[in-house]
Amino acid sequence: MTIHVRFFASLRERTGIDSKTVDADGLHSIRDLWSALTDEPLDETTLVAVNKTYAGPDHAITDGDEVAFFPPITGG
Amino acid sequence: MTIHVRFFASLRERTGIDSKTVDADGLHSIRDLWSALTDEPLDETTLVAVNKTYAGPDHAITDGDEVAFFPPITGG
Amino acid sequence: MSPVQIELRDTSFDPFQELFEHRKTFSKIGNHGACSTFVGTMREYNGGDRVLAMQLEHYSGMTEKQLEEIVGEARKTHEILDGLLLHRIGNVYPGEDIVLVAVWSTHRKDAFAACREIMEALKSKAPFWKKETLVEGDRWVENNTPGV
Amino acid sequence: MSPVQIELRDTSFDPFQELFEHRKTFSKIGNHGACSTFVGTMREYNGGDRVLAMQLEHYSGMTEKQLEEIVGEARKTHEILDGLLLHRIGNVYPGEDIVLVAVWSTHRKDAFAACREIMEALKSKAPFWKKETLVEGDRWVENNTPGV
Repeated sequence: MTIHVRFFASLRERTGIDSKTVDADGLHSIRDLWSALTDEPLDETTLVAVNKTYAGPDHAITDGDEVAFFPPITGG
Repeated sequence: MTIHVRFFASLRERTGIDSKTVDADGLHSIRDLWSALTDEPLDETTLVAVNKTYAGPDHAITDGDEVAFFPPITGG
Repeated sequence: MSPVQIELRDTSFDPFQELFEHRKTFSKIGNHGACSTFVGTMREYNGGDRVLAMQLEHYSGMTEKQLEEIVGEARKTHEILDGLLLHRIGNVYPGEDIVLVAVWSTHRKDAFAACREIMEALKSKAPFWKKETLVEGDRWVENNTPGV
Repeated sequence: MSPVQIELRDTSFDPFQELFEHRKTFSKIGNHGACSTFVGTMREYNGGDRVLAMQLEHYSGMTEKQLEEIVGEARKTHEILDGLLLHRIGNVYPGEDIVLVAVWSTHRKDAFAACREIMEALKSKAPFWKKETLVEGDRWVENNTPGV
């Protein structure tokens, strides 16, 4: 199973990752994916989008998903 | 005592009075002034201004006042 | 002195051109983070009837005074850095703009609230009266549509 | 189809000129009785610090999708006859406009409420991130000021 992962803004700078394709065999949820990428806990202020739609940390990931992690938004 | 009376919009058309200078000796309140001008009762939707400031029907009138009567406003 | 420019206009105006020009007069723009505006435009139909034209009557002197007071009231609870308030008087035709309220503040909360409050107060306190010309004759508009 | 034109812009724009031009495209104006707009502009100071410039990052594809959904959500409860929603991306400088939201409705209640709701939803749901350039370096903006 392949997942395309993206990080934005301060999270991109902190993780040093802009985008990355992850072999996610054995991973089930967003939370699993996060843990496979970093040792940091998944902060509850961190926002998650799966295929450009907001999702929670227990959302199941499926092959080909684009999963994005980002900090609280500050537009407008 | 002289009062300058003005009527606006539908009230002006109904009374046929645009403006009028009234000898108001013996009149005390807006209500008295209204009764001296017309047989109609002073409708509670009718707005009153004394010297361009809103006033109630029991407001006392004094020499030289400009008193205006008008219907509910419909600007904007 | 009030930071809001208030004017009654007896000819048609374009609110967005007015705002574009008005903003050029700002001597300082560093704090103007938010601008909320409202434009009211004459519709072709009212209560199902075609309206050909409208006469906007006002009470010269009192209308201006009330508008100043309405803005002063809004300034008691909201920061207003700058503003523009235009209102038509005289003959107005469908598609023409009747009123423009614009408020600039540091943050959007003040701008939104002040613009809205000024508009609602104007609708209930500033002496203007609309008389519509219909196909079959004239009629006074008796009530405003509710704003809230 | 949504009656609201949504665009991300990587160069500066004048909101009032945009509104002036946008309104010219209306094929029918008879019902457009009310227009509520909001303009957000970059300030020179934030939290007491002088800000020299700002980078506006977004999530291409998702940002546009969220803006469409926000407008769709507002249309569920408010009549929107027409609208314009512009948001800057890239490098922005003090005094430049960041966001424009404009809603046209028959009556002011819908226009005011829809404009406000779209603006608040944009602030919490549309993926944009601001990074400020201060005199002593860069910092990510961590929170928006409250709107209500």
